[in-house]
Amino acid sequence: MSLTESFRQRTAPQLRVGSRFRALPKSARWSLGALLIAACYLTPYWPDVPVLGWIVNTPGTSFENVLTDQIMMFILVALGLNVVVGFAGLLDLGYVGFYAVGAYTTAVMTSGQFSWPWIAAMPLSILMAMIAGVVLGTPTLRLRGDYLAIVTLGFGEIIRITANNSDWLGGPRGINKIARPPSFGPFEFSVLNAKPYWYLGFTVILIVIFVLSRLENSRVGRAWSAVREDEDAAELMGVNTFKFKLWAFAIGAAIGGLAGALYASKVGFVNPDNFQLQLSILFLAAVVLGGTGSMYGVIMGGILVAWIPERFRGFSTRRYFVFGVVLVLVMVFRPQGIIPRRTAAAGIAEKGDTNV
Amino acid sequence: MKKSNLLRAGAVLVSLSFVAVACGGSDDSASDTTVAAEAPASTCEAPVASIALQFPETGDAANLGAPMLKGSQLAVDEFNAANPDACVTLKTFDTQGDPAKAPAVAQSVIDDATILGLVGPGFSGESLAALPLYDEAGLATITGSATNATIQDQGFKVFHRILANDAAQGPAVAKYIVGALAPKSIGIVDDASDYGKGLADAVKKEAGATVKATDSIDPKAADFSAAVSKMKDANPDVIFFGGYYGEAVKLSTQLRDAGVKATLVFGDGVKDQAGYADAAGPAAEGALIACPCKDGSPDFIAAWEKAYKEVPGTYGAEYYDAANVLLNVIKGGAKDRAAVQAAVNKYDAAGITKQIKFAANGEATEASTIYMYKVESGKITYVADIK
Amino acid sequence: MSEVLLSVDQVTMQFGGVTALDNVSLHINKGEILGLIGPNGAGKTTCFNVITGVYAPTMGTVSFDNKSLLGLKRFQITKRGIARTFQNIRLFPDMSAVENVMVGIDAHNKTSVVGAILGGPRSRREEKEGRERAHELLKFIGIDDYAEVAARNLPYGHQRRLEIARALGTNPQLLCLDEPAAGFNPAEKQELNELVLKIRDQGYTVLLIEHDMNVVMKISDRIAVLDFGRKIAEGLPEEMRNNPDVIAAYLGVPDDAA
Amino acid sequence: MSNWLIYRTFWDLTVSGIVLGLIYALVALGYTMVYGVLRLINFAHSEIFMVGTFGVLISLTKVFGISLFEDGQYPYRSGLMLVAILVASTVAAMVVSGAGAVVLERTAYRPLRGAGDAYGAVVLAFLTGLIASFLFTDSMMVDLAIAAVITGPLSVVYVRIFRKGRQAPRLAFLISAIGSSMALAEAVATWGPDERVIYKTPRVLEKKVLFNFLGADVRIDYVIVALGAILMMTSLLLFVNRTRLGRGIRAVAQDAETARILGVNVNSVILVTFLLGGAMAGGAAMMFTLVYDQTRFNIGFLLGVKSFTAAVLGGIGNIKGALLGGIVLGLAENYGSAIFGGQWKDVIAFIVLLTVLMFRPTGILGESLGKARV
Repeated sequence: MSLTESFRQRTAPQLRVGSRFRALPKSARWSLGALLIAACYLTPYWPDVPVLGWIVNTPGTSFENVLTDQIMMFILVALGLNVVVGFAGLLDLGYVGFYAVGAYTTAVMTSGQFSWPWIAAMPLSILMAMIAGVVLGTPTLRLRGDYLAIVTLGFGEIIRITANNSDWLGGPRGINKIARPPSFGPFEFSVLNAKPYWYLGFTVILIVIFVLSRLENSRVGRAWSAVREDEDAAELMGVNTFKFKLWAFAIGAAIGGLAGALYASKVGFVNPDNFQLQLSILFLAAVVLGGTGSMYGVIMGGILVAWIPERFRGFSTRRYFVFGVVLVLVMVFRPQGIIPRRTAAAGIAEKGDTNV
Repeated sequence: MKKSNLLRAGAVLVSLSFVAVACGGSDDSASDTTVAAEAPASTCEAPVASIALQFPETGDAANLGAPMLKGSQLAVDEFNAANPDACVTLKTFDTQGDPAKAPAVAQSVIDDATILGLVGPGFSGESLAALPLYDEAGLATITGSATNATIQDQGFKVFHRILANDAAQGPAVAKYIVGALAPKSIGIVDDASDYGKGLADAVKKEAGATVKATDSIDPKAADFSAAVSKMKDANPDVIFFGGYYGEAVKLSTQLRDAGVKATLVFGDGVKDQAGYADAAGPAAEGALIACPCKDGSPDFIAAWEKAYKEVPGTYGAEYYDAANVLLNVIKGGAKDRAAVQAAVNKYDAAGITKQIKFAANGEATEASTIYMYKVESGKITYVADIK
Repeated sequence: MSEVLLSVDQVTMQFGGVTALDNVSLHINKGEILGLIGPNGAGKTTCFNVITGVYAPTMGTVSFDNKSLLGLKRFQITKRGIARTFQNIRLFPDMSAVENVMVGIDAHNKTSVVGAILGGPRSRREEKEGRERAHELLKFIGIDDYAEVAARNLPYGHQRRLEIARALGTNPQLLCLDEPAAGFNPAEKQELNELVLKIRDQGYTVLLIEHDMNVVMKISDRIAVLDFGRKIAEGLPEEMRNNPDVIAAYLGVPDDAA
Repeated sequence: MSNWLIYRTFWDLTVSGIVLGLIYALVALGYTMVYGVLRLINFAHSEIFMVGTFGVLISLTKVFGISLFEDGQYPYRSGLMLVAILVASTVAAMVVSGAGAVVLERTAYRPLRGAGDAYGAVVLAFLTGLIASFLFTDSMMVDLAIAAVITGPLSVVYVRIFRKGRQAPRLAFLISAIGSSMALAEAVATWGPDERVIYKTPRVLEKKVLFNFLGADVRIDYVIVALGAILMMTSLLLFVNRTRLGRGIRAVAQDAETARILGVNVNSVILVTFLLGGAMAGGAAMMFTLVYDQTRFNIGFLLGVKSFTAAVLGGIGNIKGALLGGIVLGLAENYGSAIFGGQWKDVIAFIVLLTVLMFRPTGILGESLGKARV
């Protein structure tokens, strides 16, 4: 027992918040958690809080909309991509493809051509993205590491170019008049009030977190970790690696599709330019910046990647330069990400990391 | 000890080299960063209102955004110089031309109560994403560049456009090609963008059977050799390219290098002296450029050249006109958004490009005219009206 | 005559032009420890890899419990009841010790994505029983104190033991140990011998690759000797000790085991 | 119509496809060599190429004083002068790109290998100071002054942190690469000469058709590209195969740990690898400007993705594979565009890649810089 303790003590300081929280009595944990969730639901009002407001507010662009159009999407996408990259260790550089499939499905189904209700288009969008994940994954998942990366990158581009050259998907003109979520009681989804989108989006985020943590702490999550750490050994220990990799792809894709569908119904307009390759790279940056494999980490990463360029609009044309430098600095000084995965952190505290 | 010496030496060296690089670069970049500072009249001490400009200031399309800012800024500076007691500020909002960022930007324009009207949005995609918000907020918008031919049919009350859309331009260009040039065959290339492909398709439809070869290019690529080979093989008398000037430069150069002699015809996205005619040099000679835009008055050109040390860029005159509509309306007594919107709808006065008056769907009534320009001795010069 | 659990029949394995195994036949009886020895490069690990499905043999068959293993995927072979450890430790370094073992235990569990998300009774039962069994196994091999430590941070000897626990987690009928005592000092080797015997006594069948003749001689019930990809001898330990072919093979190549 | 087109223009497409492919191949070398020694997709390599094109630009305009269009006159008065201009500009591009790659390695990658040193610390400290000062002022001169002041003490702190350095996970390298790529491109866009506009580079030679090959015009610039590319690749192969440093590169590529034990200075081998890859990208930058007469801050991105694709296609880590992959990709793009239309060019490129990987999961010639295949 004492040995375990001493290992605990040697773990990096950032863990202490988490372990202190876990050390609290159950009632305290519940009420703290509830408070935190309530505070998050109220995020659109944060700019009105004195000091906090000065920190979070985005000059020159509306915080509320940055929250719903960018931050919300990046959180969801980071959570989804983390399943693929963080849990299962598969490098996916074409994640924007799934995001596009979700967005386009909602767009096509609810505007003009089909006029489905929003509520029916959502599950279909998720399903279509999932199918896209399986279709891409089946032939490619036997490729390893960087070969997979470049093939997925190609897939993302193929989706975008296909949308651009297909009249049925609006071609380069895109699709507009995409349905909004139906208004519900006091929550009216209108163009001038973004708050309900956040309430909806944050609820979706909570559900996704719940589902993913269930998966992470189950046989499925262990299988993913095993594949990530040593694919051959995992297979020899009875893990059906192909099946679990495909599941990771499908679940990651489904969440990407969900994010895309929400995005389409928020902005009301999609065109192929929304799904450029660069976006895939930003998605990946969000995951790694936050802490690959750590759910709270990638949420933080998603928030930062979406928010930093908007917060520092004052930097004008220099802001992407700043963003690039910040990425390098974070990686140099915190290579495991801002909030690293737990066991990975324990690894740092002990001795050299050989995870290369 | 040795290590820290090394460190110091390195620090000094690196700092010096950075300073050197920055100094070397600073005179080149001056015109970009000091747009507002160079025009002395822009200090507005008692603003009565402000107008917004939504456009791509940064990102890949920033080069197209620069004249939008310069044109609007020029209008505002001149206005403020003439009306020191009731000056108006120009607030700029960068979307990078990205529809994903447009709603957040639009919301923040709307949230700023001093803003009574908006010039822009710069591109069609961001227009479609932002206009629902402006429409809901009742904030009048006047674009001088978003020429997509579907926007006017969406029922946006606040939408105004000061130049002809792609649906007007395509047929006019085709008519000019078939009529004035009477070619035996035509080749058509587009850049697969909303704008370029729309224009190319319209030309293709009008030109009919004379079209002998078509192709699309990827605007981000450097090499267009497949399209060039295709055109060389078809050997048409005229090649029309739908796209922007950056690609037009590459395409013209590569076509001429490959020995293609066809007359080159472009749409308005290519009408940029520095961006196309200067950059393509000999390869641009003789190229025809259609545009719903006009150069603007000699006064305007002189003022622009004085302020920015360059000839006016594409849409610069349209943005100058668009900003002036809002400025005149505000000067005319419109004190809130509703009044501005009403006044813009009723507006009827001469601008530097045309008589400005808007139809019910927001299109300028005088905007059906397309003007044809030609690159002669390296200068883009007016040739004819196409009615 | 005891019952045959695994039989390798006339297996030949070629890589390009190199023959790593040349017409090798072996069998393992239920409940015994079979030592597989031979000098470096004799084909011991290749033999392991053929048995566990890493390589498909160029010729010959492998059957387990009277059923052929050929054509099965690696994880299916594990589910049939063959588990192994690795010559160079291949744990899941970022996972804790107990999680490593649970990956093995999961081989026979059924919970998949839907079950895990819904958290139904089966998945909860499997999770609970799995964790208990994992701690049991860690206790059995003597490192339960380290259950929550990341595998990469375990001392070397514990990592070797953890590999055995992980393999036992798959509930194998046949446990294949690939040089489990490599890098151990004599005292540790002694402990390991006892552990292997204890495992056999629990009813597992063990296939043991070992470099060090002394270890194998002490604990094996039977021994097979490979040299240059051929089986040169098979029999009881004391027979092997005096077999001239075996002595020649070992003298020909100096024993460099640590 | 288009079906016949491919026959009629076949050789035309082939010639231009090979030229494009050679440029891809030269850029691919940087990816492939760095991948060989570090197992890292050096995403910022595309920006190293981009910086090289600006090296050419500066050499042509500032050093040789050539302006864009000189009334139809070409700037050289003799063949010798032309050769001098070409060689000097190539060297300039190679120096700029090579130096860029070395700074990149020291700043963005080496600290992640747990071997950060004073050079990297100084650059990082300077950048930290610079972006921190952006918060307070808009004047570039003031920013630079603040940054210069901060650099000294901060780099001492950074070096201290580096001493505790450990090997970072692979993805950290990738993101650091992406970050540097963004920072480099945006730095050029913001402070460089092009103001985000496509920047024409002066034409140094008239693109005369030298001869006609089965209906395809072979131009002088094409021939220069082909000769230059072959020359550079041959010298690289000789270097890697015949010199001590080259052996070091192969040793590290095969097994860095063993190489270290055997006394190879792994860090300097990596530095040399970056230098060589950068120099090749510089050469590619010269060829590129020669054929296409242009550059822009974001010109590297797409070309980089294509070149990396070429590297994977041929077998990443394999120098000959880069050449083969580049040419296959260049040809596939050209033929594909002719058959299906230019808008499908990238789709075709990726489908070719996917098909190849399905049958040969490690590329046409297979992986490895270390093995004798180099």
